[in-house]
Amino acid sequence: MALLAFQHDKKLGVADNSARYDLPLHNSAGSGFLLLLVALMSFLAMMTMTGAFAMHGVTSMWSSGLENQATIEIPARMSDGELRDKNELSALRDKLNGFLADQSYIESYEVMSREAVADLVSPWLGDDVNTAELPLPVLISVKLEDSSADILYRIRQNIRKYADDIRLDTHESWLSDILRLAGSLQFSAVIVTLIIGATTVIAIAGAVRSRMAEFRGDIELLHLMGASSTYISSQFQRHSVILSFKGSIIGIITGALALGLFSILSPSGAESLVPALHLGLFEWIILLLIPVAACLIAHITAKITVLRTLSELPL
Amino acid sequence: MALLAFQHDKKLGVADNSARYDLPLHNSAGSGFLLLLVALMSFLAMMTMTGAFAMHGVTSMWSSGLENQATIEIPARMSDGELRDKNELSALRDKLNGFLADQSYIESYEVMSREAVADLVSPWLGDDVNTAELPLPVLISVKLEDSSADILYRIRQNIRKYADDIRLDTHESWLSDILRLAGSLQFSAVIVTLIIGATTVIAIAGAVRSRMAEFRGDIELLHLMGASSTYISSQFQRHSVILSFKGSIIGIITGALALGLFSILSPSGAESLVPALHLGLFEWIILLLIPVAACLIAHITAKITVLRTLSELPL
Amino acid sequence: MIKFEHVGLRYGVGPEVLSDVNFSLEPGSFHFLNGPSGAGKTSLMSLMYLGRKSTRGRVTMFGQSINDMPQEGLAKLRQKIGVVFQEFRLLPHLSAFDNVALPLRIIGTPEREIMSNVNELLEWVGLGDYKQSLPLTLSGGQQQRIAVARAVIARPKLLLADEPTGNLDDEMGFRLMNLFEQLNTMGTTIVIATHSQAIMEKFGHPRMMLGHGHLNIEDPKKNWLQRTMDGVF
Amino acid sequence: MIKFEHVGLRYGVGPEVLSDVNFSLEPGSFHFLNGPSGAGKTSLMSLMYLGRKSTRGRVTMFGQSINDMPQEGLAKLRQKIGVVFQEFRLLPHLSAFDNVALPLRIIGTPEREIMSNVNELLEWVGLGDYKQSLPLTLSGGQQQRIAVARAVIARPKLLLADEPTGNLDDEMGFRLMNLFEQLNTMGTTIVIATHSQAIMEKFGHPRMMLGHGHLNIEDPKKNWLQRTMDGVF
Ligand SMILES: Nc1ncnc2c1ncn2[C@@H]1O[C@H](COP(=O)(O)OP(=O)(O)OP(=O)(O)O)[C@@H](O)[C@H]1O
Ligand SMILES: Nc1ncnc2c1ncn2[C@@H]1O[C@H](COP(=O)(O)OP(=O)(O)OP(=O)(O)O)[C@@H](O)[C@H]1O
Ligand SMILES: [Mg+2]
Ligand SMILES: [Mg+2]
Repeated sequence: MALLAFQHDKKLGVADNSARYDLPLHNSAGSGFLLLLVALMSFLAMMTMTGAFAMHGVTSMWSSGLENQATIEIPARMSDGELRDKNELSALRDKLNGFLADQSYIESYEVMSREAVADLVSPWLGDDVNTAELPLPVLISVKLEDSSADILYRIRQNIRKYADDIRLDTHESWLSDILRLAGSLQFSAVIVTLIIGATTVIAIAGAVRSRMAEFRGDIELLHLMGASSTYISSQFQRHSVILSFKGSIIGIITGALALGLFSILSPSGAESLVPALHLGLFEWIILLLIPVAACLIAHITAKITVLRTLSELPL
Repeated sequence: MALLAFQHDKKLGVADNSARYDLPLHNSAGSGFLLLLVALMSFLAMMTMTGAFAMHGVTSMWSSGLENQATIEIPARMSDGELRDKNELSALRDKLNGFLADQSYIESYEVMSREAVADLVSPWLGDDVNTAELPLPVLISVKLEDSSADILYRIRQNIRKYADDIRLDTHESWLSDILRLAGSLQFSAVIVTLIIGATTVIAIAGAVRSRMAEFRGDIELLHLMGASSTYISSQFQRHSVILSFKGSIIGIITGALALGLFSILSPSGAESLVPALHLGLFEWIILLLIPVAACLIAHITAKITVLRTLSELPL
Repeated sequence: MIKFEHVGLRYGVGPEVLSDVNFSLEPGSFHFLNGPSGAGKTSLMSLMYLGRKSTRGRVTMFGQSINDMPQEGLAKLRQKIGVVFQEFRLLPHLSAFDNVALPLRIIGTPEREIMSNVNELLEWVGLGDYKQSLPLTLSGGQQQRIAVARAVIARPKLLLADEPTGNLDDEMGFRLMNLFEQLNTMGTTIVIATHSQAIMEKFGHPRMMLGHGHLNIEDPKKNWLQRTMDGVF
Repeated sequence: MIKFEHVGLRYGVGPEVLSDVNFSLEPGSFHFLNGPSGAGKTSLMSLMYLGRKSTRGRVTMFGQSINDMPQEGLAKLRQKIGVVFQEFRLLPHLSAFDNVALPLRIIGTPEREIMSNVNELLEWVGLGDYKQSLPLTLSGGQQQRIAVARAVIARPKLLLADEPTGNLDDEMGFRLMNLFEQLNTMGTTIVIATHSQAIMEKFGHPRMMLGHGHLNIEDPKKNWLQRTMDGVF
């Protein structure tokens, strides 16, 4: 009876679901591919989401920053070609100042400094012109509560009282087109984000499922040995989740590096209409949810696959 | 000897590589997933490539269509507020006409009709104004050979000779920003296209490889039975290529439908800065090369995988 | 222990592989299952290890009817059954040790106990040097011994072995048969499918003969008279 | 036909499974290969069917040295060898018919000829009704018979069978052995690894005994005197 000395009365019961990893799935061949796929998908998801965020940033900057924006110009040269007197120029500026302060439909306005105006003008004159001696117009940038044709007409009427060559410059004609363009780009970005999101879900789920198919025999065997479905699926879930987590972390780290590189390379300065690629805390949190989503997808797919495999067994 | 009556002297030789499909791989479980993956990747590749094409269309339209564009305006009202005499207006127009005709740096110019000008103005006045009785400015749209500050300055000097309130309107200030924006969008589109292209290659190759892994045993066995490596790999190549072809065809058909839907939905009219999503023959040919590329990738991957599997065998 | 009443089995739309099988096995009994290749031995086994549902008739195991038992109940029953599959069915990713340890892990045995029991049994079947080997690097007979070890490690109430000595020489075959005999004396009910006349003759347990979908039990220990009497009453 | 000189084989960094194996087989000979489980029978077979390279020594097959032959040469030789693997190695995606037809397709036999030959052989091994079945839906013995049919269909010059009757009853086992005998009388050299004393005794061919990495050939047909004389000269 020496042989059977190892025996003792075991309590037959359900699996205790300990954290031990019965199946060293991580050694299996397809793992690398699954990892790569999840990484790629996370990367793409991150890229498109960032794109959508940036596009949102651009349009909101434009619509809030430019749509109700106008500029009042007191030309330095009068319509007869004579230079305006410096005193007259500041008198006009003060009058306008007073007028603008009174108008309820004007949110804010600011008289631009001589230097700012010189900066704006200099590109047209070449770098070697001494702007200090130039006759410069006075520019007042105005932010309106709303920019209906009505209000613009009213402002035009009023400023013409002070001098009839004072001009009000708005950006409507081209801005509406730009906003339309931005709108359709943003629309595309949302669509593409959705598509990539769907692709990511399908690809992760598909990869997990096709990996699981490899273990169909193992699942059947564990079932025949009396393992509960929780015992079986927990093995595979842990495996898939770890792989997907690794993959998506790799993906978003690569993504972050790519974004960094991109924002260094892309030609966007301070005065540009294109905002620098600056993501807020909220956006970063959303992006960091990508690995969480990947893990969740992997977890659910593994569970469903195992349960379906089990339900397909003859008993 | 009845049993061995079926025997006859066979010429032992190399496989004749007939078109028969020894291995009905298409029945195997992972096929659906591979198909789906290839379809998705083809779809994505098509989308980004279309995006890149469209972006290219926008910028080239802008740069060629607008960059060298200017407008000369003879205001209807003089700087003292008086209405300009109709005869004076047409006299001025004729003089400008004559001047513009002489200038070598002007590619073309066109005096806009009263109706065209009225159309442009009407949005500012509301629909109920009778434009027929309005004093309208004369607008001449000019296309320049090149729009350097030099030339613009020369034009300004000259037109001022006829009447000093005649204005030359260019689009530089905002156009440079727009072009910069478009440039960086185009840059992103190229980058994203490259990334998606790389993803597609990796994903198709990965999917084919992981499917091949399933047939490792079959490959070994065929090898042990004396099949040449060409015989073996041709089996798997055909399989992978057919699957990838199907997948990418599904992908680009879906893509074409999506593009159709998109161009119906997207708000781009005739006067918009955003061109309608119209792909030329060349672009379509490029897009139709996607399935060809997918097949090629699948073919090469299958071949490499089989050959590598064979080279890993002990003999 | 096991009771089959009018049991039939068919795969898909094929012909009936088993038709009207009737028998009952007492706890602690030991039977051989015999019949020509393709007769349905493995199929009958799969009904007994709860791997399939019969397409007709009633199967009773451990006193409980299988036909309408919920999954948890079935899992509990399966834990009391040890199976040696004809094609071994070892987990290719697991070492010999982990393969044998699996049934113990499923019922939640402490790791320390698993260590000593599995090691002892592997030594006994002559695989002490192969504990960490993967199944694919083992010879046919070594794999078969691991399959046998896995089936007996948790000391099942019922042991079903499908051709457990097909890849083994006679000496190792008899050694494993002795292991089964020992388990049997400790109360395990045993059914062994085998083609080996040598083994069936040497151990002389009653034989379940399968043929044309029907089952007859013959007991060589009963003499001619007894068998005739059985037929009469 | 086959000549092994000082052949050794080890897997990876493990111990030598075969060490200093020497023998030569004449064309048209028939040998049994015997030895305890794990002795290296399957490993020796794999050297003979050109599935592995020996780690030392020289292997000569069909009069050609294997050690430094290019791949195309090996493929040609492999086409002349029929193998029954211990674990069958049927292609799971192919029907019984297509599995058996595979060697003919590889050497480019016309489809019409394949039809008649494969059908005849399948009938003969008792699987006429299972031509379109996938291996997974067949019983152990049925799979084994397909493996045997596949090995002999192209009428190989050398037939290597690893435990070809392990899952079969004695009657079917003898039937297959008769098939091998017939092939042998038509010139095929045959080596069969088996554990079955019954078969070895019944057919009485010389035995290659494998143990501790060495090989000895015993011929029961030679009497004691002849064997002694062999030892002397
Ligand atoms: N999964 C399956 N699907 C369809 N038919 C099957 C399946 N499994 C077995 N069969 C068929 O059922 C019959 C009995 O098979 P079974 O494996 O039970 O025979 P067996 O008695 O174990 O034979 P052997 O001694 O050769 O192992 C065979 O004809 C086989 O083709
Ligand atoms: N692929 C492999 N990698 C490592 N070791 C191996 C491999 N294949 C076989 N072995 C080892 O080589 C030894 C001989 O194995 P082999 O399969 O040749 O034995 P056998 O004589 O065929 O036994 P059986 O009668 O059980 O089939 C065994 O100890 C086995 O563990
Ligand atoms: Mg069977
Ligand atoms: Mg062996």
